[in-house]
Amino acid sequence: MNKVAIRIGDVAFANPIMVASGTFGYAQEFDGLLDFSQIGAIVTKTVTLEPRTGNPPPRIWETAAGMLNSIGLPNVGVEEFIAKKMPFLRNLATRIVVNVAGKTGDDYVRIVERLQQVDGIDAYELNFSCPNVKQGGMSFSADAQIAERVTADVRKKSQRPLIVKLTPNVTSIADIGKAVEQGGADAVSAINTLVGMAVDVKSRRPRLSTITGGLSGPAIKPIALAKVYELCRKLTIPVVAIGGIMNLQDALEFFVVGATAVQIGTANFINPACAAEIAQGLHGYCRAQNLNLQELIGSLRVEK
Amino acid sequence: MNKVAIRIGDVAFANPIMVASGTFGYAQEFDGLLDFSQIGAIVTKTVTLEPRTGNPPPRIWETAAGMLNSIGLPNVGVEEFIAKKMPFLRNLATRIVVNVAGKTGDDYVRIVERLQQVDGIDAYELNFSCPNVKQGGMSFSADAQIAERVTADVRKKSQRPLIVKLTPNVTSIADIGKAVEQGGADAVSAINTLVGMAVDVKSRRPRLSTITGGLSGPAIKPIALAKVYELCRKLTIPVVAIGGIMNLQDALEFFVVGATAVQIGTANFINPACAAEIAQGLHGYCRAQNLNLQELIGSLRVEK
Amino acid sequence: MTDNCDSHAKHLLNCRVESLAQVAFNTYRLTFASNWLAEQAQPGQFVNIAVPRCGDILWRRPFSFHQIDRHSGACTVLIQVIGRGSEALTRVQPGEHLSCLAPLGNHFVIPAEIDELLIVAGGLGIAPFFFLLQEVAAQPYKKVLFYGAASADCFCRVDELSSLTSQLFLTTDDGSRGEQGLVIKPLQRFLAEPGGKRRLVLTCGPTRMMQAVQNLCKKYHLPGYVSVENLMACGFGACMGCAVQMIDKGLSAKPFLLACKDGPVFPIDEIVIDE
Amino acid sequence: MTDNCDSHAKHLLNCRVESLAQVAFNTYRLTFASNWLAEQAQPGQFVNIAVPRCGDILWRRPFSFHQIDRHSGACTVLIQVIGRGSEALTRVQPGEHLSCLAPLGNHFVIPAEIDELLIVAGGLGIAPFFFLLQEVAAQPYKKVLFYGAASADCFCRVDELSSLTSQLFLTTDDGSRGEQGLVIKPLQRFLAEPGGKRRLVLTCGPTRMMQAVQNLCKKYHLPGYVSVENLMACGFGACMGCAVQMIDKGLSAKPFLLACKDGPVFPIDEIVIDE
Ligand SMILES: Cc1cc2nc3c(=O)[nH]c(=O)nc-3n(C[C@H](O)[C@H](O)[C@H](O)COP(=O)(O)OP(=O)(O)OC[C@H]3O[C@@H](n4cnc5c(N)ncnc54)[C@H](O)[C@@H]3O)c2cc1C
Ligand SMILES: Cc1cc2nc3c(=O)[nH]c(=O)nc-3n(C[C@H](O)[C@H](O)[C@H](O)COP(=O)(O)OP(=O)(O)OC[C@H]3O[C@@H](n4cnc5c(N)ncnc54)[C@H](O)[C@@H]3O)c2cc1C
Ligand SMILES: Cc1cc2nc3c(=O)[nH]c(=O)nc-3n(C[C@H](O)[C@H](O)[C@H](O)COP(=O)(O)O)c2cc1C
Ligand SMILES: Cc1cc2nc3c(=O)[nH]c(=O)nc-3n(C[C@H](O)[C@H](O)[C@H](O)COP(=O)(O)O)c2cc1C
Ligand code: FES
Ligand code: FES
Repeated sequence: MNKVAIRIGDVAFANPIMVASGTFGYAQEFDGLLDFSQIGAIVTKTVTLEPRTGNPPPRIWETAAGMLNSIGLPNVGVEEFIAKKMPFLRNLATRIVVNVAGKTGDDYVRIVERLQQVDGIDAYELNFSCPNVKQGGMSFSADAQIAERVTADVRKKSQRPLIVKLTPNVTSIADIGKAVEQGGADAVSAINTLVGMAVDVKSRRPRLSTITGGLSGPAIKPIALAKVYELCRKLTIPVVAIGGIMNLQDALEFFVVGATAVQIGTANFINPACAAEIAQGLHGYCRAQNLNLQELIGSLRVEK
Repeated sequence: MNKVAIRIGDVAFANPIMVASGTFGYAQEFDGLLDFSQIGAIVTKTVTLEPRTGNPPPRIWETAAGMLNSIGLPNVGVEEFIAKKMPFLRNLATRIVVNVAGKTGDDYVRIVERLQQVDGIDAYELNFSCPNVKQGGMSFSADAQIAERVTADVRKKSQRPLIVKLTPNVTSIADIGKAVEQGGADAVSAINTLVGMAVDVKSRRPRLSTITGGLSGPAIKPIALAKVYELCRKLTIPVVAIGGIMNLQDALEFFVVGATAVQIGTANFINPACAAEIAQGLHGYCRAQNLNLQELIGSLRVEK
Repeated sequence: MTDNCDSHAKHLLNCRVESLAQVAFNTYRLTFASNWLAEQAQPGQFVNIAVPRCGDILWRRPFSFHQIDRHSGACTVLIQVIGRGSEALTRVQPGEHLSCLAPLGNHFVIPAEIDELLIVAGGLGIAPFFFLLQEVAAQPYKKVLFYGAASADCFCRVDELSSLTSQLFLTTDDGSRGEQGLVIKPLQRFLAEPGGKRRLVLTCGPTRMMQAVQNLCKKYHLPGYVSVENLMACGFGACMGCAVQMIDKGLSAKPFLLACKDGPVFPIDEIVIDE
Repeated sequence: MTDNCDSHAKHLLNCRVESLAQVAFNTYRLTFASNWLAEQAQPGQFVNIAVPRCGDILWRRPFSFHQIDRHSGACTVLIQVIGRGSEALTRVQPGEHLSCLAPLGNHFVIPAEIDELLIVAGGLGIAPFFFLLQEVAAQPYKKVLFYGAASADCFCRVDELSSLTSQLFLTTDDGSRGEQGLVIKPLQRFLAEPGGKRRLVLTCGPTRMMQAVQNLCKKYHLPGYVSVENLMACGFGACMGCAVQMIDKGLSAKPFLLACKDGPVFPIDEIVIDE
């Protein structure tokens, strides 16, 4: 029996270990480095309506137990994504979640409408939260009303589960989470990166071309855990946890606070086989402890 | 000539290196470990109207390049602070900034009124942002209107400079900053800790008795830098930077983005002489580069 | 006995590593040089050592003084490898320097007028008692050591400890040396027999063990002291993170003490012993 | 020449450290064992090595293959200590294992029909050219190396390089060995003289130097290749962080290339060379 299977909307995932958008490309780069069938899902690099070239360099900087990025969502656009990337993706023995972003609410609707015609996609993740896109982006994730409306609009066009990805850069992530739940999201994923910055004192220049960028990696894990916990307490839909997960132990912490699934981000850069190893580890853990993942999820003991 | 002197309100500080509230006690524990006269100011552990015992253990947890705390503002209360702690503090050859917190706006007013009668205090820092105090605390820091009103109320009673300490756990720290500037603050300080969490998977318990706590240390430096930069761009009053500063290089980054002064927090636990060393280092840097601190402040080059 | 040591007494020292040697399973003896510290340190006190070259390990790591050579200035701690910090500290090379904040905490003060000193140590809880036993070697009272470990290869310096004590009880979880079972068992038997009138109990080790000792002290109305090993961010009273809960006797307005400053040695009937 | 290598070709390998030796000021030669890698690796490619035991150093560190013994399986990189990662890598012990992701990036492909191969290396920019020169040792064309360093003690393996080249120009900033000044100076003189018709220029080193070489290639209409050393989070095309800006020729819809995947070797007239 599969002790670690999960569901989001009406789609079943063989295990709850996914790879996070923007950290796994469209999977091709990882070919040969891990067995795709061992991971629960691949979340693609964000796809936009039109091709985007991304931000000028420098785009990345290493920080204490973390990294800053301002990649700027370079991608080939939805049409070329369908033509060039989907053929590879749809042949992989794992679930494919396509992450989409737009400058306007209408963009999200149009991309999803287009992707509805395409085979081999199992769910959508709406990126409401990328801090590196200058025009828009932030407004969707920081304004509950807009977030709810856009979710509802996309919901109408989508026959597949919708996961809405939330930014941590807000006073109350649960308010936004509740709004998208209201709008019809099947799940939320959190967190995207935190706004951060670094400076080269010698040249007096920011380390990133966009001045600020997004912070990810182990440094943000405690913050991610607090946000995910807050979401799990306040929402009824599943929460997909993201943020600083490097190993099985990290992933387990998120399950204990209530996450239904987790995504591995920055860790893929350091150990490309990380997600598969964590998935294998989770199987082993559940077997050794003789428990179902469902018993682990939300098992935090807070009475005292 | 002193190249590194600064001013906040009408008070001059010999140098811009301060120690952060809650990380330096009331200075006694550091006696013999550093020369107090080398640091610009000591910011005291938060003082409240009534004594507080603080949160039950466990109160701290180490994270990747950071730590979580939920100390809960234990302190002897304002009267005993004046009777027992001020005699030691006022004899030190450095500036004394008393950090105060209350459950209500009125509490802040009453504490500052009381402290106005006491010699040897150079400024106040209003802690609007401690995430570990259950009753209140957060509302002051996350609501611009309340923050402005409380600042204005305290302003009326204070003949000394007011620094308002801001939380990073908000959508727009600059909105709160502008509100307290409007309310009459002489400076803002930022950031307090970020809400974070850790879990003991084995026992399924949170690592802190209060479930969530405040994250500090090098892990948060990129976030602090982005917040401080945002404040420096949007406010006209001085910004005192806090967050993950471990050495001179870190401090310089904050000056480059526009901070007038910096506070050393978590680093005091690891190297009790850290603040004095950074202050000495800053003197040396300014001498070697033949520049005044004022030329360094806000020298970030963002054209490109 | 729980007197705070003078706050001026602690220093930040850069100490040369003299030697490092494995002494038991996963356990190492690290010796560094400081004449000043070797003069100052008292049994029960500890040193907070910065983990070298590990930027993500923020805090120093606290270790009890295990042996002090007051003449040569050699200060020794016993380090059990349990995580990344202790692992890194057992990779240092002689000649390297370690940043040491010490001496920290209060220390054991044994009244001269006792008949029997009963020491109950579990695992690495033995660390401070070697130093203590050396210091009280000339004292006339009886010294009884109850020393439990997981397995025979986990014991440290049993022969030397044997020569420093009047009686030594060893237990192991797996029975590979001494009596099989918890160290509490021989202690229980010992206390059940009539013995010295003025007994003092000292204990350090796993939480469960210390709780059991606490209960026995209560049962037999024995004075005792416990040395706790809370997590510590600073080790010198600055962070207030190492709070220890006091047993509520309806008296104190101060429900928490600090393990690093008010302790690590506490009267066994005063604090709540918890994970 | 800038062909991507087959994406299946890279592997995550756990390689035994064979030796570590200082070869110049602040510079070490690290050799690890991998028969597979020693067969696969091409000059210009690199290995991304995880820094052991440093939890706060997130990224692997990229190093060019410096020497490959295709028979024994010994793979050597040259490491200059510039920060904490490189420092930690020069503290590993023979016998330890390093996690290596390799081979990564494209590689130099030298057309057989050239007359002269001109290599311009600054500092550690020499690293990949040793391997390259070994590989092309049997080729008939002339090999000229322009090698600049800060000071005499910064040069690596000059005697061996000398035997692998037809002509060798050394420069140092302080004049302590070779000509005093920038390595561009002898290159300028060389190019000003009439020489081989079909010249190819390769360069790797400090940004300013590579920019100067770029300008000279333009001036003399020489084909050339530059090997860049951008910061890399992944090293295999996953993060898109190592973007290199293409020179806008009004043609390409793709203004950025990835240093780790499309490079590190680029036609010198195609990319903007920047810090
Ligand atoms: C006053 C004092 C004296 C001490 N004396 C000694 C001694 O003489 N010899 C010795 O080997 N150890 C001693 N310790 C414990 C020692 O400090 C810890 O084992 C060490 O800090 C662990 O560091 P690490 O990085 O290896 O483990 P980490 O990676 O930090 O932790 C690994 C695991 O061990 C747990 N842990 C860490 N520290 C402690 C602790 N203090 N108590 C209980 N669990 C902990 C953590 O929760 C975690 O699960 C003492 C502690 C204190 C407070
Ligand atoms: C494809 C490629 C091949 C390389 N080959 C070699 C080689 O053969 N031998 C060798 O010694 N080095 C080589 N490098 C550079 C090497 O990777 C860096 O020096 C190393 O990663 C620095 O790590 P660190 O932790 O010591 O420095 P850090 O502490 O990370 O950085 C210290 C300082 O150096 C700067 N820095 C770090 N990395 C680079 C870089 N790649 N380029 C410019 N500045 C940098 C940082 O901005 C910082 O100011 C190569 C880099 C690339 C991308
Ligand atoms: C280099 C990089 C690129 C990213 N690109 C995207 C992206 O295109 N779309 C998106 O929704 N999130 C993107 N993210 C955010 C991650 O998916 C993830 O939410 C975040 O990095 C936190 O997880 P981590 O700490 O495990 O990396 C990116 C992150 C990184 C580091
Ligand atoms: C243990 C601990 C206790 C703290 N107590 C207080 C406090 O009493 N009042 C306050 O305003 N800030 C308090 N802070 C926050 C610090 O002053 C500072 O804002 C924060 O730690 C970020 O700086 P750092 O990363 O340099 O530590 C505390 C921080 C720590 C780590
Ligand atoms: S460890 Fe900081 S007060 Fe005890
Ligand atoms: S380093 Fe990640 S794409 Fe090049």
